[in-house]
Amino acid sequence: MFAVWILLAFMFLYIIRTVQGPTIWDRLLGMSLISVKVIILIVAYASFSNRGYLLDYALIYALFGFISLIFIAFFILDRTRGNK
Amino acid sequence: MIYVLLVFWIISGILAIQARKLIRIIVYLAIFSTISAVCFFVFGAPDVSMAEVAVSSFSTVFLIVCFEKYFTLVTEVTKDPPHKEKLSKRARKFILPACFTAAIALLFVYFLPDGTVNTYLRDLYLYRFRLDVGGENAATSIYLGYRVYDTLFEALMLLISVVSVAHMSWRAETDETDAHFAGVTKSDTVDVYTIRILCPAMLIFGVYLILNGHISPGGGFQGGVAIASFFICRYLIYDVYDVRFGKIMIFEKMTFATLIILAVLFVFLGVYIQLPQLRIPYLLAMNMLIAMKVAFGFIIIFYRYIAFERR
Amino acid sequence: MNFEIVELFAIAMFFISLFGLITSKGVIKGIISMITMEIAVVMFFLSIGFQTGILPPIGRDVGDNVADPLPQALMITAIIIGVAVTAVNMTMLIALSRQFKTTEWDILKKKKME
Amino acid sequence: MELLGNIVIVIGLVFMAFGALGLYKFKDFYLRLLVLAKIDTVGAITFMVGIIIRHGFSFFSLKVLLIIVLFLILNPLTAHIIARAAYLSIEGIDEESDDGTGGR
Amino acid sequence: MLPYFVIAPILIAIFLYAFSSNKAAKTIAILAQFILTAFSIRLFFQAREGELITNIGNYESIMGIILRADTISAVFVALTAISFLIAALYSYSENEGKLFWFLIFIWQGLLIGIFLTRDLFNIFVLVEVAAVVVAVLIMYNRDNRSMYDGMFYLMTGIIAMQFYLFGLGYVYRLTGALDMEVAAQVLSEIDRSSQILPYALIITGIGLKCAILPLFSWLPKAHGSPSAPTCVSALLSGVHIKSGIYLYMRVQPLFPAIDASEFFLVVGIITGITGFVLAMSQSDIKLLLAYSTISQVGLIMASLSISGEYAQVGALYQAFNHSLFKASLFMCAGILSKVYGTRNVDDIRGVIRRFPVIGAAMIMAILGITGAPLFNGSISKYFIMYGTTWYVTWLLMIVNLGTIIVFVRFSTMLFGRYDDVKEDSALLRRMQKMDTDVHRRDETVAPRNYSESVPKNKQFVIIVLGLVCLAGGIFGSQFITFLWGIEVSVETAGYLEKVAIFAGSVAVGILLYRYVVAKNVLLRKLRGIDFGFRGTCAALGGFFAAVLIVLGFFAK
Repeated sequence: MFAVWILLAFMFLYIIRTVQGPTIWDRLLGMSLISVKVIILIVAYASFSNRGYLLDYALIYALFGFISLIFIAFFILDRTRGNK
Repeated sequence: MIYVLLVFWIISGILAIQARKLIRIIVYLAIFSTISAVCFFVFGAPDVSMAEVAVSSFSTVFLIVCFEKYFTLVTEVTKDPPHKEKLSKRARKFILPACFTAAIALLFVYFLPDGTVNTYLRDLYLYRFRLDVGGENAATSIYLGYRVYDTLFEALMLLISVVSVAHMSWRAETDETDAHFAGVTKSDTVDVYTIRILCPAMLIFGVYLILNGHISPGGGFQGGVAIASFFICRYLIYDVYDVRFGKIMIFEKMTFATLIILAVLFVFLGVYIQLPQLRIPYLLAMNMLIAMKVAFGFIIIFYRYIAFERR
Repeated sequence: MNFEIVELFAIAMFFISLFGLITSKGVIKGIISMITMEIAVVMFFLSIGFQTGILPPIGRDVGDNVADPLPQALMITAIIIGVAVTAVNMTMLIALSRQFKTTEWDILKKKKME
Repeated sequence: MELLGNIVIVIGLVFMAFGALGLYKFKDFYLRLLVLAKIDTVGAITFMVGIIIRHGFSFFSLKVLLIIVLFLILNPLTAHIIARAAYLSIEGIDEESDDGTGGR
Repeated sequence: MLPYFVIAPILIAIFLYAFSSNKAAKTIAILAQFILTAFSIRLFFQAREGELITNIGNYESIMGIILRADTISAVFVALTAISFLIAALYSYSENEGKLFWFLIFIWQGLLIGIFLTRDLFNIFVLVEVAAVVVAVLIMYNRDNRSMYDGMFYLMTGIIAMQFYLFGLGYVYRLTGALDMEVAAQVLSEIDRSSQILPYALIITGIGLKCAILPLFSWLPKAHGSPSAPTCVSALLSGVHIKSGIYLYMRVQPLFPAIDASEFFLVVGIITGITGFVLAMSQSDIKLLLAYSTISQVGLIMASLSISGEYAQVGALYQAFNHSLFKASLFMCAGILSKVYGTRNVDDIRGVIRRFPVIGAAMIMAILGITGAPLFNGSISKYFIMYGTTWYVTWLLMIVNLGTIIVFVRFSTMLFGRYDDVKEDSALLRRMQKMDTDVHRRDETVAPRNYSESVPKNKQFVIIVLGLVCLAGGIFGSQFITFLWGIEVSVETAGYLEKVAIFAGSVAVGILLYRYVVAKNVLLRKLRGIDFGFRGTCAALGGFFAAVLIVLGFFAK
């Protein structure tokens, strides 16, 4: 259970980075880090409560978080190119 | 632990609402949805949490595609006034609404009703759901069994939204493939290769979610979104444009009609009482139909957005 | 007074969203606030009957501390409705910005009569 | 077994702590990206290996292993895409591009 | 049996969309409407003999969703079916695509669902879906103004339903039930202080759907949107707004400890007064009718809160009548605006001379809405005012006077001469405005001899509606007994008194219109009053707070 608190503390640090991050890429970085932490949190939770099916959730989270992230990245890339 | 998460949740919500730049809005909103999904998870609702994750990923995609169009369209924007304003003006703009909402919130809290929870229906459901509907997931058996009437309208909502998106958006009659939106070059970069590997994994995972919907978290909606995301990835890689809207839309309607007829036959007419051995197949079939419907719906919406305003 | 602390967070988020709606300059902020409002309501529903270490209503050996399955089933519906509405709203947003070249409420109000 | 697992988990947490430290210490964006690409991946994988050790050989561990594999693919890929996008974008990484605040 | 009333229209809609061509859709639609109407009238006769209850799936207790049809909901279902049949007949001559019919059928199914269901969450789902359907129908022609209107309608509606959902959560937590009757039983054992908040939340959501005072901004936009198909406007004012009133009626008994009738009496009367004042200031026919709907809704809300003997029945009958004459008036307005090429009340003259049939129908509808003797409005207003205190009577008479003034303005269209010179100039102006004109989609320039070629089906429909207004007046009390099974009778003396009052108020109304209203600059300025989106959101919060304060601190 101790690990969970530390993970939460990390999440807080990442949120600060996301908010103050000087560039948009820092924000994206923070977002992906948060999603990684969330997945680890869920794995830890599933481990503590000893329920295997909760891991499906971690899987789906990894996939969907990835999709939205790459979409944002492509989008910004495209926009900054288009403005040239 | 939950309280810390909830504080994060509120913080990210405030960030999402106050953010000025559109990309920041998207990022903050994604974080907001993520954290709320974790909160739902801790509340013991993995189904809702999964739906929220799926929805958040898709609304991120929608928002991005829409904002991209929005940039090119909006020309008239009132500039934000300079920062040094008179206090009275700022008060009118910000402090007054803030006080107003705060006052309402205080009134709300003052009148908070008794917190004791009446667990009558909960106990009834937990006691009966295996007998009546079958399956191991109580939420799914309510969703597809007891309250299937609601579920029909929810599927109808998606159908209507697809119809209205198709009606409200317009596109050129002949649209050829163009690689404008997806900034991916068609060269064999690492990311394209890897996504190509991941795509089938997504499909398999979606099918797994659908087939296991009645015994583990997940189900038709979540699996359908996973399958739809497979098509989005396909778009990202190949930039293909070969979606036949007319056929898919009619096919989607037919799926919905089948959904209704199945629900009517099985639940409304009470077949489930006489044929208990059909309960699990029914749940599976419903999950599959919902997944098909959702996947078609999201594919249409996505491609409509991409095609929207293309001339 | 007898209430749950979790509930207060949901109420706070609900009213923050309402604040966002009242101060929204244009359509986009309205849509964003609507999304957050929906999630706040979902959060409230799921907090009904919350206890620490609550388990999802799945499987056989669940014991006593089980989450209420009905709000979950309801909230899946509400979330899907939310995303459908968001999709419609986004379409309208683009249509508006195409026809009016702006999406600010004040300008829209003036322009719509033309 | 449980103790060993706990030790591995703590090692993973330490990795992640270094990552969080690096996120603030590094002044360059690409260095910060290192946190996501390497340190965090290693941290997460170590953490999950710890959980596998705690649980022993079971179906649960298999699923965690699947997640590890997914992580091994996804995390560097995300980092790669972000880095590539940041590098290719015209404004570069120094200043935030003007997204237009239009009519929120 | 009850769920099939909801599911059948939806299946028909899908069938139309998937298989039929645009042309065949019309015919199939009208056939299907006839069948649906027949079945819903049969349902009405069954419900008269006793309440029908369907427990979907026959699950134990309240685990499933329960539908019920008592006389009130059966009447509303029949009304919905008949209105949709009329609307379908009306738009037979217009070439709307099959998408239009698809949406219309789904809308009908959803409305019937709202009237039949007993489950609180089911109401939420149905209302949300209906909001999207209506928004799409408003924007059907996709021009500038209707885009804004539809967006406004959709967003405010959805936000209001979030309030409703929040209140629903509290109801569920307190009672452990979503079924209305069971929840009401459980709530009657819970002390009042816990019920105030859920009540306020739910009534805020429903209040926006009813368009009571601070929350009415969406209504003129939605109902008066110029380019929305006419039959959509007619159905919105005719049936859709009744779903809000119906929900209001159903929510009151849910909280037995709370008596908010005085609050809603005041709110309803203020709504009525504001509605007619704003309606007087409009010059657009559709907007005038839309604001008049607000006024009528205020009247109905107020009369639902009156503790008079027959006030409830009167309110129900008024709601029933309102859908008849308002649908008729909207259809007339649609025809006239198309024929004359303008929607300005001051530009349209001489309707009776040019189109006697339409003129006659309009006169009957106007007499109905103003409560003239022998017409249906008079009967319902008679029962509303039966046995109330004097000040309520006076306030209601003021509302009625306002309605009369509004429709004196409206009926100026009937008389006068519409000479060709004016027509030419109007046509010319229209042609100049072609780029921004709202009718650009469905017509180019109205042919000059359109006057002789108003489609037969439209004439038939509005004249039938007008005659029903007359019949509803002549056989008023029998009609009420037939519909709701309540024995009522009209006393001749009281009725004659009402007739005298009506004559007096007509005189006063005409005089007031001549000398005060007609050229009033102040009223012109009122025309632009509009809360806007932010204002509506703030009004939602304010209304919610007001309900809380009134119920929590003042009422006992």
